[in-house]
Amino acid sequence: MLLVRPCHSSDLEAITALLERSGLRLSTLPRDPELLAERVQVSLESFAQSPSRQGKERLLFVLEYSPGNSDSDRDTPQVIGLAGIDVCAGNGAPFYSYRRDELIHASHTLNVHNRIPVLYLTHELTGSTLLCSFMLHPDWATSDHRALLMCSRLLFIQQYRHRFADTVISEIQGVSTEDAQSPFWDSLGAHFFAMSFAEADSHSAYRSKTFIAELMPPHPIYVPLLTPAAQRVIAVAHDQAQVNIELMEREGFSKGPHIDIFDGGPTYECPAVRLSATNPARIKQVRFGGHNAGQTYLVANTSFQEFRCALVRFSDGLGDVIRIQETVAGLLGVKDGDAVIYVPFKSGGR
Amino acid sequence: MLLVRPCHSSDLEAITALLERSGLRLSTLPRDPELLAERVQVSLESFAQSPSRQGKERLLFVLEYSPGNSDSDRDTPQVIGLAGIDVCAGNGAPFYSYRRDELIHASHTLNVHNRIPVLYLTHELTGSTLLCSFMLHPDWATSDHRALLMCSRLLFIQQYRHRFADTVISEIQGVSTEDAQSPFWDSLGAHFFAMSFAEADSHSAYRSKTFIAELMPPHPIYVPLLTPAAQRVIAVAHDQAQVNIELMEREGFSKGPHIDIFDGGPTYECPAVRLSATNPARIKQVRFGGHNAGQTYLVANTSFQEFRCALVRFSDGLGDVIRIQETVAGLLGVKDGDAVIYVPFKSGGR
Amino acid sequence: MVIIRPIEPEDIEALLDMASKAGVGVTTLPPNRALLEAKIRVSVQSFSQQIPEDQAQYLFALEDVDVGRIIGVSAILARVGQQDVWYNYRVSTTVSTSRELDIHKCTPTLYLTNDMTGSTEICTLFLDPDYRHRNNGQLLSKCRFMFIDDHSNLFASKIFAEMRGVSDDQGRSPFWQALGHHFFSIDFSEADYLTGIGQKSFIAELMPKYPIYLPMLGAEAQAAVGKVHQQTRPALAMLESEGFNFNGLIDIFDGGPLVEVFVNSIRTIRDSFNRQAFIVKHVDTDVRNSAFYMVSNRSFSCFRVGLITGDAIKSDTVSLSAELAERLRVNSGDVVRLTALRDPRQRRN
Amino acid sequence: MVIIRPIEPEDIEALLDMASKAGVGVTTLPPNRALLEAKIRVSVQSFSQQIPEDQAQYLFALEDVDVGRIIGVSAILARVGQQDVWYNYRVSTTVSTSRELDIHKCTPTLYLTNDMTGSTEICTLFLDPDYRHRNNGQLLSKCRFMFIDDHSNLFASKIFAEMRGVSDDQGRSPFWQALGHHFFSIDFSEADYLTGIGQKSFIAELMPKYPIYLPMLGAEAQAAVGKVHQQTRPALAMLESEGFNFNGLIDIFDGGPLVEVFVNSIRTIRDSFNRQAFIVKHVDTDVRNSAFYMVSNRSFSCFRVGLITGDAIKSDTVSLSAELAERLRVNSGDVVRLTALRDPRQRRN
Repeated sequence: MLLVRPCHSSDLEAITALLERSGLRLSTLPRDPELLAERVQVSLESFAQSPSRQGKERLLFVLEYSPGNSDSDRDTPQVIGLAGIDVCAGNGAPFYSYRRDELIHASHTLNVHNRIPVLYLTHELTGSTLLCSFMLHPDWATSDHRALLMCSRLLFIQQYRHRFADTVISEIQGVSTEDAQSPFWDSLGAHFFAMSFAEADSHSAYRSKTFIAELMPPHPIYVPLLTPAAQRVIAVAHDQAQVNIELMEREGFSKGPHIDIFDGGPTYECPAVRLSATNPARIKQVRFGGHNAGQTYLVANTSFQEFRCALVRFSDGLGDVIRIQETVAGLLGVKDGDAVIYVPFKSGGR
Repeated sequence: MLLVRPCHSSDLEAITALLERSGLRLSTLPRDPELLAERVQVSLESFAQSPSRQGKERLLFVLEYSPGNSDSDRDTPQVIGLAGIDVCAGNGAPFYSYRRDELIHASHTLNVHNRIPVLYLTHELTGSTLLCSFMLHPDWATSDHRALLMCSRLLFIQQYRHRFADTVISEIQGVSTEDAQSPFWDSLGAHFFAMSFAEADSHSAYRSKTFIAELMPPHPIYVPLLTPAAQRVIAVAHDQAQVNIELMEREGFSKGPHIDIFDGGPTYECPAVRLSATNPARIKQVRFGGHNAGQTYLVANTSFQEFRCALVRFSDGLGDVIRIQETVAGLLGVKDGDAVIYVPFKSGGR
Repeated sequence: MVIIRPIEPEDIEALLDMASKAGVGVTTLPPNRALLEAKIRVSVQSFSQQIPEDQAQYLFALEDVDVGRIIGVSAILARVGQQDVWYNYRVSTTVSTSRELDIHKCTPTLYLTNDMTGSTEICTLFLDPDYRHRNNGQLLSKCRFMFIDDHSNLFASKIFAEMRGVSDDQGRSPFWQALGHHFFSIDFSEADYLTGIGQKSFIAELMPKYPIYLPMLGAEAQAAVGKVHQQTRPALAMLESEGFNFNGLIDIFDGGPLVEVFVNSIRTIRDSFNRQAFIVKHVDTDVRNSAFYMVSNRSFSCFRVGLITGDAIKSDTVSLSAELAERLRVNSGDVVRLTALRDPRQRRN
Repeated sequence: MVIIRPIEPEDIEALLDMASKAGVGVTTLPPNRALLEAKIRVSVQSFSQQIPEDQAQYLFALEDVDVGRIIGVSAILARVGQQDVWYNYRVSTTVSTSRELDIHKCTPTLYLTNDMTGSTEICTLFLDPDYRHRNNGQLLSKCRFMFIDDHSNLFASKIFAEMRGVSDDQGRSPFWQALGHHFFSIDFSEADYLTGIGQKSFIAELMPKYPIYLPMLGAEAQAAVGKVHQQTRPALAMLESEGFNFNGLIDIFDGGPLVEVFVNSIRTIRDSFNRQAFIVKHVDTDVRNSAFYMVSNRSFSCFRVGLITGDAIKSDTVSLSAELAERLRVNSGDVVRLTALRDPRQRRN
């Protein structure tokens, strides 16, 4: 049985193991155990709606596999995935991106008409809701698991729409070479940060972002002055990220004008209202019973702090009630008569 | 009877008369007779799809009132309105706007967190399809006439979708004082153009836009450095433009991030695909007949060059045919058996 | 007799005394014992080369040797902007022309720069009000150029000084009101104070980075750009006579001018010459008919400068009284450097 | 004997001759009769004050009076950027620091400026290769400073010269390749030519307006910034000895340096003095033991400069041979201006 739920302190070890297995760039997730523990603590406070976290909520969800009855060999649940939501991108500090724009340089006399792409440093996305820290254990990276982890986050946002920003964004890893070098960084950031891409990336995960304000060049960048290699990767996603992009596009996301200031990777955006338009959720009362058969739905309870979301099969009718087996309901923390929220589940990715 | 059709050379006098009655700022329409004649010529060539106009098509429509049979006193049709479409904003040259953005200036030490609005000079809207030159004779400025003139343009774009850009924009007149001064201009453009707002505005109508490239300050503008009066009118529409805005919003337009570089007026935008989503057109075959009764539709023929559009009442059924009286069909230039395109008509504005 | 020498730790009481006389407005000499002690410490380390050359700050004291007490100070910062960031606005010109419209318009434009980074600043000139005779201020200021040229490897080729900008009786700066005010959410005196004590990171965080078109700041702020406070005019005139020029750089807070000069164009340096010291019991001098000359011992750690009159200067030698020679730590036959205290050239017609 | 005088319409053939010897690279003296005639016409009008002062362009000819033919020219543009727009890049410094990460980084940054607008340019120095003796080039160049100071109301307080930047044998400029190339869609020589003939509006239309971070242009272009072409080094050295300094402004196309000076710091002007002319039949002179001096008649429309040796200079007068006096249009008793052709100061140790 698979379950998405808020991250607990006890998950720390499992997350550390996950991070070690992951090759993906996760600038929002430090590998340092102490900082990671702090990060989990922030998530706990955020789910508990601690007033001190107001406007800086950073939620972390885990995807947990529990063997269930049918598999008595392995009886402890195992964390196989992680996903985060920063309620306000920047978490109270400026959130940096480059915005792609074009200027036209035209001369009648010389019969020249050049469209010159330009990158503007902007804080425009500050305060948007940011999807982040997405990670699946390589051994469990199936399309079902991916879709479950991704869509449960979106269902959560749909359910608590008023707690999130009007725009939901996700930064996609940009192109890097085999030896983990970023052509975009080498042509731009490297000149100003006096460090490698990997270093900058890890600083950005470990430390406050003040160093970006201090070191990032404020003036617009003319794209033709970047190296050809850097120009080629602007707003281009890393191959490994394609499968997530397809999933997000299905849910209503599209590539926006912003790119990552470090590696030039694209940002995908979605107006929060479009989430429910694309995949509208229904809310009904649960009655114990049913046969765990029918269509597969992504079902969540209606608790913010004790959020649980799982894949459940049932037959949805015209009435106000759906029937779910008691064991499954227990997993979701739902009692007979409680409400649940659900959307039809489509597997996704490769 | 009211008819929207392409502007002819013979309309020149009527348009001149119209312009004299109009108090609105129409930077795309010069009052100089020679330049106006040239402008009409450009429209004729644009409707004729002259290759020399490729990418610089500027279409002008007139709204014509013909007394018809019931009113024999006044037998010549009268031009009571005008509306234009620039297929590619800028018409081959850069199209200037300011884009509103924000930068965050924050200091932990001083406990300061300022969101500083900034205006970036941009050519981003260059090549969009621009609605322009909208004008109604004050004596005929009813909500029906307004909606007819506005929506027939949009129906035309919907019909020839592939000939227009993906985004349709409209610049709305900004706030000016009673003596035709613009607070935004006085605080910004006036410093660089060494002329009054009215002069700059008329240059922009009469001449090539080269002078803007030459005189407009290229660097971003910090909004807090503008006068309070100028800050207050950023992206605020002139009172007189409210009624048009309401009409456009109904058709799918919304206020975008761009403003006019001279008076700070807002730009309204609409993805072209949304036009058909908001008000989808149907195409059916015409049969002469019917009783000029039923719902009111905006009906147009299917000719690009000889476009005609009028309000017609008929009863639309499930079949592929609609019945229209022969006199009305004649006005639209439609023969029995020809196709027409139509959308339900809603009166609009005040 | 007055003598220029490096400041010493024992000078702290006299310095504190002077600082309390300085009053507000002279932010570089706050009457704060800990701060002044720190300044003296850095200077002592600089003269004994115990800190990196580019962080050196030299403090020169003017001593009235008759009463054995310092009556003025002046300073050189070897290289600014090495530990922190040194900001100025550059007043640049943006020209826009349109032949079609027959327009040719110059718009002064402010660019935030760090262009003085690595240059040498002269600063902190203060003279006890009781000693404001004609020569003391000149000597305090110009002795620094004697030092700079004899140890030019320690300094930049560009020397500059920042001049206090325009403000009213309440300390309100029209330039600050029109610009900084909108971005800093603090007032001018606080910003000035924070900068004075070296806390400057808030500038990077809050200062607008894009160029500012000056006309947008209004007439009053524009009028203050590159202008000095009334009390600063004499200091400006003196530096101008030495070859310093306003070259477009201003203070980011109050818009006051920065004046700069290449070291080889400084009048004191250009016109200086060397002579062998010839020590005599007593030098007869007619002060009314002879101009004053600075005489330096060319030393680094024991740097001394005194004043003599021109009639003591011969073609190869200069006569120094035994008392002055002792104060200068000069022996007979040593080479000393001389420069007229004031530019002897008359303005040509 | 050589004499500096304003150019005259009759000089056109000699000028064309010289221009054809100049070859490529000297874009200010193209072998084009119409263009050169126009240049002479503007100069004649300038010397007779028939055009507005701020549009004046003065062309000085060096005449070998023995053969009655001009052998070199040099020019002054009274005020640049009055009709068109005068562009430079300013090499500015952007400093970014992060205490947290212990980073202190200086990034040279290019700002497009029109800061020289209204300043006075010296340009178009050309000397016939057959006359490249030691003094002729010096005289052609420095006579202009004599003119500027005696008619200083016609000129700006800042004087500058643009120096040819680095390019290879094929005329390829690394700076252009890294910057202009991306924006102009034409090649360097064409851009240079268009600018030379005064067609500069394409710069406003195509030039990038935002600051350029220099490291993004690559090492070769960076190395060329503020550097002169090898052939231009002697000219640069001469201007530097007069007090000109590179102060951060470069050519927008090839990155060559602009050197500037405030008029009161120019060596020729600073060290000049006046004497009454005393006309003698013949001046005996020992060229080997005496330095050369420029002598100017201080006239505007009949401006003349000649060379004499220093032994002719007395405390109040200067002896001029009758021939020279005639060439200078000077009568006995007239006041003339003198300056050493070269700076007599030795570099101090």
